[in-house]
Amino acid sequence: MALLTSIVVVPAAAGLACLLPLPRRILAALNILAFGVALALGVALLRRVLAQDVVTECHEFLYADALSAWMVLLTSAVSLGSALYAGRYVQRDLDDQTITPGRAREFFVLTPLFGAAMFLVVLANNLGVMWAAVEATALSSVLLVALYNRKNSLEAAWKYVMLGSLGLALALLGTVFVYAAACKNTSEPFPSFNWSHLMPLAHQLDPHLLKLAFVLALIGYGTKAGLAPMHTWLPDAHSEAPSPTSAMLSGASLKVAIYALLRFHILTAACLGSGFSRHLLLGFGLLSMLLAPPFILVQRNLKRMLAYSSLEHVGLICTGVALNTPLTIFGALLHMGYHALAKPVLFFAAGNIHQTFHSLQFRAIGSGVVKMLPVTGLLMGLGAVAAVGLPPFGLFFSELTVISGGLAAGQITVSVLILAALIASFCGVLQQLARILPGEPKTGQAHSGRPFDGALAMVLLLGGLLLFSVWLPAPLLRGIHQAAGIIGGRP
Amino acid sequence: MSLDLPDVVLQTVLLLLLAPLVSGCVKNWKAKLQNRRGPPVWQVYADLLKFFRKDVVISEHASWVFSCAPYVVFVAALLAGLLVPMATARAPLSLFGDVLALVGLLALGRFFLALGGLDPGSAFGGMGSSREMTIAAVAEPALMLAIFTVAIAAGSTDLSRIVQFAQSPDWKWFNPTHVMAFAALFIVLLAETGRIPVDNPATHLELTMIHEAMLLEYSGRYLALMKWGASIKQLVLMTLLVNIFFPVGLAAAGPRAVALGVLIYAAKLLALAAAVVIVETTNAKLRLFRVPDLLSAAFSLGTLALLSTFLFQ
Amino acid sequence: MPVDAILSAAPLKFALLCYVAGAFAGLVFFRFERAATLLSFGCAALASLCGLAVCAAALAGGMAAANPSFDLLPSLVPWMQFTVRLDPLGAFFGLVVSLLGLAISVYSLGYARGFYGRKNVGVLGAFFNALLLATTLVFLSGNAFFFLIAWEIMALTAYCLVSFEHEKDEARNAGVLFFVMSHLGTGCLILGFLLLFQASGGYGFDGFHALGDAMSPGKRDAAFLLFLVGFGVKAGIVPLHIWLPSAHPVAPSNVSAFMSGVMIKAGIYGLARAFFDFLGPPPGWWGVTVLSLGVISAVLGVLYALMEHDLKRLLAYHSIENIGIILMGLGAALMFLHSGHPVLAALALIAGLYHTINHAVFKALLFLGAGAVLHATHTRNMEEMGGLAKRMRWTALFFLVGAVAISALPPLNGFVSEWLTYQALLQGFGTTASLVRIMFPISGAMLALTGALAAACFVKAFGITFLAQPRGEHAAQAQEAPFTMLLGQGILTAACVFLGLFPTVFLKLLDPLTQQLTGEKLSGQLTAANGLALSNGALSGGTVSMLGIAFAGLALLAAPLVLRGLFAARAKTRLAPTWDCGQPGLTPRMEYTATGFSKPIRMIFKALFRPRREMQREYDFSPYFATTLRFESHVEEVFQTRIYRPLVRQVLRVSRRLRALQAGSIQAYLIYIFLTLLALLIFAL
Amino acid sequence: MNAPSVSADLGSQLITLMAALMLVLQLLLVVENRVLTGIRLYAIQSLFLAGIAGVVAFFNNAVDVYIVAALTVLGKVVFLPWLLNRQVRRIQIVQEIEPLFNAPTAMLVCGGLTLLGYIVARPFTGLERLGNNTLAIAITLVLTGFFLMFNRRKALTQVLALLTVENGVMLAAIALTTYGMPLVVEFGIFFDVLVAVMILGILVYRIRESFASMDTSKLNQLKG
Repeated sequence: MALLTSIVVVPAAAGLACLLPLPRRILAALNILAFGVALALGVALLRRVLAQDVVTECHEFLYADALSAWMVLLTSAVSLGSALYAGRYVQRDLDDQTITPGRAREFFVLTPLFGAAMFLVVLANNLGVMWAAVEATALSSVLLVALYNRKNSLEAAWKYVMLGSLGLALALLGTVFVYAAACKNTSEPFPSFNWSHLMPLAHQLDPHLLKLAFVLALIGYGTKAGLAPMHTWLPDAHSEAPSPTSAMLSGASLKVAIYALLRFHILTAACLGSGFSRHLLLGFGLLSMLLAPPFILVQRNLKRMLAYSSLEHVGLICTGVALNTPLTIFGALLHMGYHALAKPVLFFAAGNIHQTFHSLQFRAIGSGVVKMLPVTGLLMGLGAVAAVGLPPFGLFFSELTVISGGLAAGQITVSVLILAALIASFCGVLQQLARILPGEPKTGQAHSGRPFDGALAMVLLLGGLLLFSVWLPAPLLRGIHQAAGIIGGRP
Repeated sequence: MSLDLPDVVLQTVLLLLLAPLVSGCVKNWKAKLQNRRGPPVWQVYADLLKFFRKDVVISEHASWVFSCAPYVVFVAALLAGLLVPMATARAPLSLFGDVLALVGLLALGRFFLALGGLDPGSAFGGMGSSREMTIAAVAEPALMLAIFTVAIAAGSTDLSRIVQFAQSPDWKWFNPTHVMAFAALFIVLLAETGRIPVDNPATHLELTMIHEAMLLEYSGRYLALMKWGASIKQLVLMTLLVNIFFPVGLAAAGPRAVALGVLIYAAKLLALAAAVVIVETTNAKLRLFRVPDLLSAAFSLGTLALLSTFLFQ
Repeated sequence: MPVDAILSAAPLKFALLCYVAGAFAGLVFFRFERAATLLSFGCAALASLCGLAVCAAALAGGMAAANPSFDLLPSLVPWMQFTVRLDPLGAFFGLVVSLLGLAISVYSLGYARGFYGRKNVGVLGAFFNALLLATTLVFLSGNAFFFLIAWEIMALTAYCLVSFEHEKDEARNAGVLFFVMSHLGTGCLILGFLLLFQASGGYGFDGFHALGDAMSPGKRDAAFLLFLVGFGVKAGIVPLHIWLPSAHPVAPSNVSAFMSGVMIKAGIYGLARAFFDFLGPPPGWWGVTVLSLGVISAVLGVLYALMEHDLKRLLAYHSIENIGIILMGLGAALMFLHSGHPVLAALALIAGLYHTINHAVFKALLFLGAGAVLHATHTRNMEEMGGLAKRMRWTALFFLVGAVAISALPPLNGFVSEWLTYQALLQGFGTTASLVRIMFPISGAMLALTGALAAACFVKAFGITFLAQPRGEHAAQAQEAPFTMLLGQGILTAACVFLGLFPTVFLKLLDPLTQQLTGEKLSGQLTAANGLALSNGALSGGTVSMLGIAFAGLALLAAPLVLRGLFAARAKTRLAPTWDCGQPGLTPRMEYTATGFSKPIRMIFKALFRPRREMQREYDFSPYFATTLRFESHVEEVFQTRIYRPLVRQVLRVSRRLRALQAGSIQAYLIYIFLTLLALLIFAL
Repeated sequence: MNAPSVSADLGSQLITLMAALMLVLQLLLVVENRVLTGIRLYAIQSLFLAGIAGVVAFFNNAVDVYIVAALTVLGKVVFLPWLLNRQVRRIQIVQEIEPLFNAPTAMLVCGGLTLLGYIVARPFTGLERLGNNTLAIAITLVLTGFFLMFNRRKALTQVLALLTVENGVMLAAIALTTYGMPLVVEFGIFFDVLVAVMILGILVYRIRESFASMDTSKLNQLKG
């Protein structure tokens, strides 16, 4: 069975099927179905990868190792959550006449395509194809960001696509450099540009070219991953996109870009030793972590705050990888997963709040969200508890793993900085959410009357997070360890 | 160590009887020094008896605390008295408490005295309680420091042991440590017993009284207990002072020795009372907010005393 | 006696399960208020009872007893284990938690009724159980990871409970402040534990024992400071205390009682655990630091308490004071360990820990009393209270017992532990020849100051609240609290009396603890006169017997009674108005106020308080005949106004400056990337 | 090496010439204020790129590269300029407004960037493969394209700048490797660029509708 192919094809097909004149419920169901299948296939892929180490398909066009499998799993989980949430969300926007039916269809078409592009990124064997797929994720999501067609969303989309495309142009240059390095070692006219062929040759590649390639890829994919200072599009796009899209952007797309970056990191490390790329990653990761808290602290917009929190987490993941000990890489990968489950919940809750209060400004929302929207408020509270890294949720654990790994590696300063940044962003998020969640609602605001909108998706994600926080199934744990081994260069 | 019941009874009686006498003497001598005739020395006994016989008028706003307070004040003072060696070198209840317990018991009495002052809801009572507690608070560290100085020298907080140590040849009379500690304790004594320059026991002027303000609503036997308790407390503190710093003539055992001891003790006590009288007549009452200055001087003396144990050992 | 049965893991697991069950019961039955109250607090009471038995048995069994140790959950990854372990130190604090848990749960059965129809009682019960569970696990966890998890959950649930009445801004802000401070502390703890982890290679507490020897001095000192700050925040050491007086009062009173009684003790637990168990023989300055901090906390805590007229805030500040007193014990113990006097160290440690349980008991008692008052008068402002002694007799009595105990007056428990502290300090003078020894008596004098100020404060607290005429309408119509609330207070009152009168019995339980931490067993030396009296452990030291004093006091009561019988047999008692200076109509407005009561102290310490007063007078023809008079008086909280507020302002200012980076211009964003690109290209050359 | 060395030399010269012309066009673009002229300049630049690809294909007999050249002509010389032209007519913009840096400064900056391009490319130039010496120009194109992007404020000019960056990357691909990228990658890139420009066009249109302006400096509502 063509496992990898179906992971990419199923959502793509679902997206194209949504172009057909079907009722909206069917469209939503198709979305859910597509990502549900993808998730199931992801689980199957994990098993396969654990058994065979590497799975390839279509003449090695598609390639999956443990790292890819892990990415597939979390991308599909986030997407499934988004799809579950999206049905009611879009319906309500239609009821409020915030969007037109045509735009609703656009949403249901583009979302699975966006997902398919992400799957292609993590499954592509050819680095050039991977680049093209990353570009495809940007292009498929930009119209989603602009879905509301308001001034702000257009502005956000414009910045997203301009900065993203520019970044990706640089990443392409980086990709070209890698290819050039590959060409240098052989006299074949078209040497293979496949990951599976490049890796064994890595140590023979021209270090100078790879250095340049990594720098360019770092800026390029780093822009897409939202590393500071290339992150500037991130709060705009995350805050203006429809909430399901925000969730996918933050929960999956950022990590997919990191994945692309990681592939370059692995290659560079295999060629040059880990020092060069590691230090760069460390610098950018720390900068992202340290830059986020001040913005959270004085933020005025709920979803922008969540976006900055994502910046913080992306920084942590990069730092974890950059610390380059098995423990920190494991922690970083785990953190990717936990964050992928936690952040969408917050975006979904923010979506409900947006639809009820018609604003995301803290001041406009006012206090007392828990009283007006008890379910949403409660779940948001729990999600926030998870996202700021408090137990019993796993982010506490993964953050601690990264920090302790850093300390064990003798990087005391780095560990202290990570901790300081995390605490600062905790303070920010707490202070901001304490302004809106508890308290007495402003008078004159109508009750939504739809307390359970989107609750299923949120409960599923949070439940999953809680479950995996206290219990990691052995295969999953092994998968993550294997993936960490791939990144750390110890197969 | 064991309890000696006769000792306990003896000292209780001594405390009960001697306390009004000391108060009476102070009053009488003070009047004499001011060229007045003054009440007779026995007047205090007569007052107490009279109060006991009188009917009690209780404020209608007061609660049970008001009626309990006099008993607590009285018993606490009496109990504190039993922890101090008076005529003999051994306090009858020294097993039950050391000097810290003594301070604690006095504080307990003060606590209830202040509550009793607050209970009727009169502004005077509140004012008195407030000032009493304030002054006690600033007096307390000086008191403790002075006590620590002697306790450290004796290696114990047990009063009997402290006194016995003072009788031993190791004791140096004019050791600067002791002089300064004595001075500190003397100031504290003035504050704690409501003497000029801290409080004027003779006044009933609203704005200056402290101790009397708290007793304003008390009458009859309650007033008697309060006053008696106050004079016992005064006696206890004076005893503490004379026996720690002038441990001469403390009896060892035997009725004759005890009788002699009582006499010497009374003489020392009266000497100290005379000193108090002299201070009272030669000084004016301080403004309330100048009192802390006086007490901080006592605290400094206590600190110096401690430092000098360090310097002159 | 099946001590072994109690000491097996089963009862402990049962207790923990009960908490979980209580939490779930509260959530499941949240629509049925009575059922939720009964089930959740009932479960909590049962669990606490069970925990009490287990911890007491473990302490009585001593070091030798096979204390239970088990993994609560299977571990996620090898280095994180959920080890529950009942060692003497943990058991002692477990005892505190369980004792208070029992009393407070019983109390809550009645107290929760005040929320019916207004707030969700089920949620309150659930969080309460969760808090109890987390706190218990903090004391019983045997692994740093697990400890931190329990620690954070404790903070989280406490935050939810502080913000329970989140309709009030005050509660929300206090909650945030609490959580932020707590989290800062946790950050320090994480680093501290990681330093230990680095040295030992594992996270188990067993591996941390006396680890200090294996660490470099720099790291050891760093760990000391990190733990001091981390645990100090939770304990409320000045100047890390600012969250405490705002968080404790706004929580429901049963929660305040628990927070003040137990939760801040988690900080003490941590300090004791870190300093005596983990970090090994201390350098001299550790003890000096801790002792000084203790003195500062004690004095400043009580001074600020005196300025309060919010009953619960007043109590909260007293918690800071008492934490200071406990720290004096711990600090002295550290100094003794440094100078090589383990026996004295044990004495000082006992003093600190005894004060820990004492403070837990009487502070919880006072908070419960305050809760009952709040329940009856719907205000925390003492200026609107008064006259409650007549209307709430039992509550008044219990509160009075608590007040006497906290003021360290004989014959109750507060005096006993302060006596032990004094003794430790006094004996410390001889342990060293350096000038450092002057610290001991000075600390003692400061302790005396603290005690006297505390007494003043509680004269005010009790006097203004319970005595004289009611100052407000609610106070005039106050009713006695329901039975369960009284029972809860009664349990703690009994504990106060027991701990006061029978310290020698209780001290035996501390033996395994001092043996664990200092290697000395002391209770034998601390008893004299067949266990009737408490001795300071030295051959010639002083003794004190609360039992003796109590009995002697009762016996001496005969004297006034006899006198009364002799002379006053025929005297009558009659009621009359209070003396009103001949101007009829004494009203409550003429009574002394709480603010007035503490004014002399405000003036004496005005350098600290910086009091401000504003008076506005409106008059028609002469200023001496004012028609209205407005008077305001403020006291400055130095730490808040001088340290924390400027700090926060600075942080926010910097953050706002940074916002300019994200100014919305795509050109600027492109330039950021461009410059980064140039920099990296040059870097990669 | 399939081709004889004399013709290879010729090819190399041709490629260098065309690359240099691309750079000249780029510099013209930097100082050009009229959008329509800009589009034309881009078309010519792309034509040179296609020419370079054609030369490489010719001298190496590589069919794949011919396809790349053809695609470039179709897409970048014909289709994209047409698309952009249509956009310009639809939203009626003629002139770019004042750039961030004025022309002399811009030229100075571009000179600096060219220098940087040469420095970065130096370790890789002078290799035996055809067109390798154009790498410096490719990098310069990328950098100046980038500079152009933030120097201008009209959305369409920014798109144009992005496209020149893209040209630079493609030139680098040819410069660094014998035959450019594998065909599948080329296709991927080609279609991505096409779709990107179309989407950008949609956005530009919508922005024009909402903001009544194409000035991106007015897109600054999202702050902080």
